[in-house]
Amino acid sequence: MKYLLETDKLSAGYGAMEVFWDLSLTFESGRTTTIVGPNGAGKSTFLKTLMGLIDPKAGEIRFKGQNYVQEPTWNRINDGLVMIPEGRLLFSDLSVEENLIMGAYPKKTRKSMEKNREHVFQLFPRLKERRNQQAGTLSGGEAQMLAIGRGLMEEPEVCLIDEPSLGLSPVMTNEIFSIFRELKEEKMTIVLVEQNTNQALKIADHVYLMQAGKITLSEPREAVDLKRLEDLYFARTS
Amino acid sequence: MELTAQALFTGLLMGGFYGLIAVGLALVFGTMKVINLAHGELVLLAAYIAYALESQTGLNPMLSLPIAMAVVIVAALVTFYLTNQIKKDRELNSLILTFGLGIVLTNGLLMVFSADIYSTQSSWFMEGVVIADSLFSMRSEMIAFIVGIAALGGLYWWLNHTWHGRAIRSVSSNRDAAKLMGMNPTKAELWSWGVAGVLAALAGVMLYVTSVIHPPVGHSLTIKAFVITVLAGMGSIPGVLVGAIMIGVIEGLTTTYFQSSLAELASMTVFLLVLLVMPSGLFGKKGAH
Amino acid sequence: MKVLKLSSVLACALGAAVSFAQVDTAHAEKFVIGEHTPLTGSLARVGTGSHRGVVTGIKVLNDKYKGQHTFELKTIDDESNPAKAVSAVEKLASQGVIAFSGGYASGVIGPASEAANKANLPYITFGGVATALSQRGHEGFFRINSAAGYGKAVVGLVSEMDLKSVSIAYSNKEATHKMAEYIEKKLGEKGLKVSTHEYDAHVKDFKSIVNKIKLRDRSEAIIMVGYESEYVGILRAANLLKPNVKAMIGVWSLATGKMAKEFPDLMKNVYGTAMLPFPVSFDKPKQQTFYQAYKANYEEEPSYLEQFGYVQTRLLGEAIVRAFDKGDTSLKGIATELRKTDEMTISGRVRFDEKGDNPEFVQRVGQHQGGKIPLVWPAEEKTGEKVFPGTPWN
Amino acid sequence: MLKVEDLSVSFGGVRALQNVNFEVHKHEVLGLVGPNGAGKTTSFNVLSGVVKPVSGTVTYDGHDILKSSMHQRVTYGIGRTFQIPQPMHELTVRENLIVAQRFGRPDGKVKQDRIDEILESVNLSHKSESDAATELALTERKALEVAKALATEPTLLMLDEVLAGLETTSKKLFMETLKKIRKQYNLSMIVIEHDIETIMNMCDRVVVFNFGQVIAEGDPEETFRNPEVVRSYTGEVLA
Amino acid sequence: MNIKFSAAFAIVMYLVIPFTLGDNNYLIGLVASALIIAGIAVAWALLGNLGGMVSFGHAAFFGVGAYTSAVLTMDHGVPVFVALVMGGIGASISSIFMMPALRLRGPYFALAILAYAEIFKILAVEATSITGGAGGLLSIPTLPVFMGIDFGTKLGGYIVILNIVCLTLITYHFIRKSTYGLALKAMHDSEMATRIVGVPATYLKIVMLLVSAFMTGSIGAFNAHYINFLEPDYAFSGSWTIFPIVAAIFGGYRTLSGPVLGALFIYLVDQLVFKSVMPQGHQLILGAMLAGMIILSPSGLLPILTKFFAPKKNIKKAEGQHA
Repeated sequence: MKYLLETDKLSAGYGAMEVFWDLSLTFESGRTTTIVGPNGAGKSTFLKTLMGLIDPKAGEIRFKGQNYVQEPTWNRINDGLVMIPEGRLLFSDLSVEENLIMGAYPKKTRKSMEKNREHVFQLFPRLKERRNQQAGTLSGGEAQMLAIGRGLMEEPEVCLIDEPSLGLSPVMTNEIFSIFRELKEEKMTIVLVEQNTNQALKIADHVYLMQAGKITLSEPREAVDLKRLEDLYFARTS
Repeated sequence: MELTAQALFTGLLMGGFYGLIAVGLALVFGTMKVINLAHGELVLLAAYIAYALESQTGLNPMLSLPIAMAVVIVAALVTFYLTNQIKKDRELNSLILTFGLGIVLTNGLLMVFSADIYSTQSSWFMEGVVIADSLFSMRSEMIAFIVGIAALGGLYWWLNHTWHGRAIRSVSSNRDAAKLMGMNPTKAELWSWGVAGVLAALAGVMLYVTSVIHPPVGHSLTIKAFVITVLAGMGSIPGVLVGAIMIGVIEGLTTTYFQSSLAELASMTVFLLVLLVMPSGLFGKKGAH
Repeated sequence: MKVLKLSSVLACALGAAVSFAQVDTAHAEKFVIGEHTPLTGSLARVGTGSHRGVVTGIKVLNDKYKGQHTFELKTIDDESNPAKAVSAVEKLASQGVIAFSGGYASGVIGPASEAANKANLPYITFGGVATALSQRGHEGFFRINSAAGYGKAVVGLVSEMDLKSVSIAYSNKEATHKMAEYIEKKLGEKGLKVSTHEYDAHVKDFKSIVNKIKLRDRSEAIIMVGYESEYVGILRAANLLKPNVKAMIGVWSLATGKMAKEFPDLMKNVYGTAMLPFPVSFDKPKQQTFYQAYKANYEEEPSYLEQFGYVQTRLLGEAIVRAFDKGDTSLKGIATELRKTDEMTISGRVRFDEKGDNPEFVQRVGQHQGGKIPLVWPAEEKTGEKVFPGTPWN
Repeated sequence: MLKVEDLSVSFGGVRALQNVNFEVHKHEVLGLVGPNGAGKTTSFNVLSGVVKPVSGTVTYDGHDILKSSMHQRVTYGIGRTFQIPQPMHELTVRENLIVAQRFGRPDGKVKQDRIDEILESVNLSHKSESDAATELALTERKALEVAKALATEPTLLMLDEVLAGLETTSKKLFMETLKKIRKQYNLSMIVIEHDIETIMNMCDRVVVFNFGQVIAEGDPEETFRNPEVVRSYTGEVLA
Repeated sequence: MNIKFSAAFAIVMYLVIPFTLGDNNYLIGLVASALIIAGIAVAWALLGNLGGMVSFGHAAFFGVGAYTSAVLTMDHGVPVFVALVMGGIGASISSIFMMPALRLRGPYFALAILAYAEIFKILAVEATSITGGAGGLLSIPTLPVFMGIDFGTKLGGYIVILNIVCLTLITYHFIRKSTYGLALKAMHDSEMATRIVGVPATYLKIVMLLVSAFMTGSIGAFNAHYINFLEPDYAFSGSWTIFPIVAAIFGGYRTLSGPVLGALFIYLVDQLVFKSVMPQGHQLILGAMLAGMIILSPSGLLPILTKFFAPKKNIKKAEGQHA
């Protein structure tokens, strides 16, 4: 078992609409892999398919060597595969604190709930200030923090992170990425989907570029030629 | 003055009881967006179980609760199972499905218990409780009110402080997000139906000790419960209490100042006004769309 | 092709319908009596009671004419729905019934007896009190009771009590509404102050109504015009609020053995119309016949519903036999014989005028007294003295 | 011919658009670009009447369209497509266009030859009797989406990611179709597209959105070299 | 519903039934009652299918139509056949009060209409001077003799209601075939898609509500003159809503013929078979059938029948024809 998580010719989409085709990606244990690319490329859909929120049309998902295609989402969570969705997937009519508590729903994490919650409040003092506020009333940045905090409450083994910088100011983006860096140092396996190529590359071990449902570049961070990546990204032929 | 005071008091007591009747419907409505049109019949089923046990064994109706609960939970879970079988257009089709199940239950009760009217034999429940020399109620009405408030409070606590309860709220708030927290939404829905069964059983036994039962009662209970649920707004438990008391008080005041036969008109009009002007109800967050 | 198949399915369904409805029409010395009555729906309770009386009537007829004639009853549930009652009458007519006994609520009886008239079959009932019913000139329409009979009893009782004011609480149904109007008018004419309170069948709480009577009307008696579940509600509320009244009076469905048994404490001193005291001292042979036959089938004590159902059926049956002996069992033949009826039944004297109404009908009033219901009005029928003033709470 | 001035939109206190200004000239193809949630689709929704703005004005051909209902705007000549194709369920492809003609044109007349012509130009002639909701492949659904809008005989066509989700070959073909249509019917267009290659290929001019505001405007080639634009896409400047 | 089917249906209803059952008042009366249900079911399905609005309160239109017609004939001497139309118009007018409910969707709309029906019923009880209150109206004029035919007989009534149902069906058919019908059909599952090509969705819904109310109202009016009796509990009875819904769901409310066949089937089977098997509580079977139908075949009986009768490879096509 070389890779903790891998996909084999995975395809998925919504209804008749195909979003990505034949994706075979691999994610190594303890490493941070980032998937960059313009929006609409299918990155988020790919993560949702990994979590079982979207049924794949074809292909396989293997986690710890087992085929996961049939596994319901909640089992994946209990096995340590966790996704931090972008801020819109909060429990909007629950309070901030309740959202965090719900992160500790998986049985094995319930014992350490208090500790984890304090940890999250330490990371994001803003959330502590707003602990009794309804999640639906948070600003974009705060919602993003809450989503991350809630994900951390789940004590992930593998953490899929979807567009964490979306709607965040540069300062806030920096803050959040410094948290990811800490997680990376703790040897968490991270799959990061980002439009913010620059930040993403800074913490990546491996980089995929995804465009229009296809992987157009797959290289270790050290090998990535930024100029070429940018050209590919902006479709500059020269 | 005395009339008004009594009308308000009666309305308040009725409200607590109505809340108990409505809250099961509201819970399921909140979790699954399914309006269980057989809810009133489930309540009535519990009432008939209390009657059957009392008339056969002389059991105090209060003690028949465990059996009533067991039966009603099973009935509620069967309804849930059937509702879950609907693949297309569940919001509307479940309405028709549960409506059909309501007809089955009403007629089943009619066949088993005939059209006769029943109420508890124990006069203990009927004895008067007088507050401040001027506010009158039957002991059973007090009990029903207290049980109603306690059940609503208990449910509120349960939804906020237990994992199962929180799971129900999470699933109703955002199904996908709930899955991402490791919840099985179907299981949460199962719990909400089960708890709705418990609440219906409580309401049914209270119905039996406070009032008179016969088969057509179920349908009117459902309508009342639905009216209150809409007034409350999508599955809000405090809203159910406020809405229920509002309906109770409106009925009491209409009866006192106009006549009883207009009480239904008043509560229906208020219901429509709320539905049209504030579609998300008094305590709702999302629109009715 | 499919279309033709579909229509053939439809045709088959209709064919089945036809064959279903065709039943033998032979009735040499076997008389088939038809009955439509509400066995389901909101009037199921009264419908069932009436039905049991009719069944008992058939049983007694069969015993009486053993070896000569047999009577058979065909019953259809009309679900308190006029259209279904009409269907029922028509179906029974096509099955060869010779006459109809039954029905409940004027709105159902109206169209149903109309259908019977069209089918040239006589129709006898006690279930509808609307005066319009007997104004239609149907030769075969008979009614053994009348609203006036009940009204007279209540008015008579109240007059005897020498009260200044009464309050009427009534259900907003057809029969109750009409009855309340009648009583209000008659008592008003006698100079009493009458207040009325209309309520809806869905009402769960009667405290507000009773409280109005207690605090605002300050009436000396409460007259209730409704059905059993509502009486229970009003009496419970009154028991609680203890208005300062001298009597609680109900119209029908109240002075019954069933109520005495189910709600003993609640019924204390409450008045209600009743043909017979309870427990019935069925001392006269006529009464014994009914009581024995009834008890053979049903375990509980019969109420006025069962009595009326029985009486109308027995009178009808006897008229049929007389008509048969004269060789004319047509509508005319049976109607002629029914018009000759004049006898003292267990529900009082029955005699029909040209419209088919029973002018002799007067109800009596009973009062719940310690699990028993002696008759307390009119004076000549009394089996006990009334407790007055008297209410469940004092 | 379309002028958007000072347009602001908010959803439950969150500003989705803030003082947005832009114009579309006759026969021009304008590209709306920017990262997710920048406000592009919201702009479409305001223009077509799906969303009510908090403030601002939009004029089209002299009509103050914010005052008009959704269906009135269609008769003024504004047609649009949705990102996720919204065929009319239970109707065939042809019936979809019939409804669009009947209700989308001011005189309400249905011209069958015009419908045939549109079907032809979006390559749907062979599918005209197919059920629109269930019997079309994605490319065909996208084509129908455009055809429906065309059948209302618009002067301004707003395309919301009509090329998204298509494979490279079909994407190229479809782009050509769009160009052809534009000439054939003499249309102005507003195009939302994420694929920058497509934008460069199709648009005369682009408007770049970020955080609900317009941050740049101009020639596509130049605009995508604008550092601020690049930053909005990729975070800080690369390298 | 294609030509052959319509023709077969018309022949059965206009010729076969009157000539075989004509002198059996019971059966012809049953079929007439079934047709009353069928007519409401068609009106209900029109609103549900074309308007995309499932109503739980058609009894309101039925009752208003019945009272309008009864009062006009009894108190103002309006001829009965004219009053049938007026009944429809009365119901349409009453539906104007319901227009605010058009903003609601799905179950909210369904139950708001139910509330309206309750309110109308209470008003009918309270407006004693017009409606006779809870006591109701007896001796409502019967259907008259017209062109030498006595419509007051069972068979006459049958012919009248049959014509009303046929008119209803034809109206439905033409609305459905028109471009309005196309737009309405599409609005059901894709309202945004239709609005964006210029369909004035709200206006169309209003029109459908008015038409459906008119149909139901005139059927209510017919029933008043057919039964010659009205009281609020009866005229606004929930069963005027329940039976048509059951019938329409059973037959398949998205089709033209479904509600009619469903009503004939349900009503006749209920009255002829279930009732004889289970004299008390036979509605239990109806309830169970309704529940079963929603789970097993939400689009109605017709798909099941066609699947059963049609050769297997034609299933899809056959469904298409009736869809």
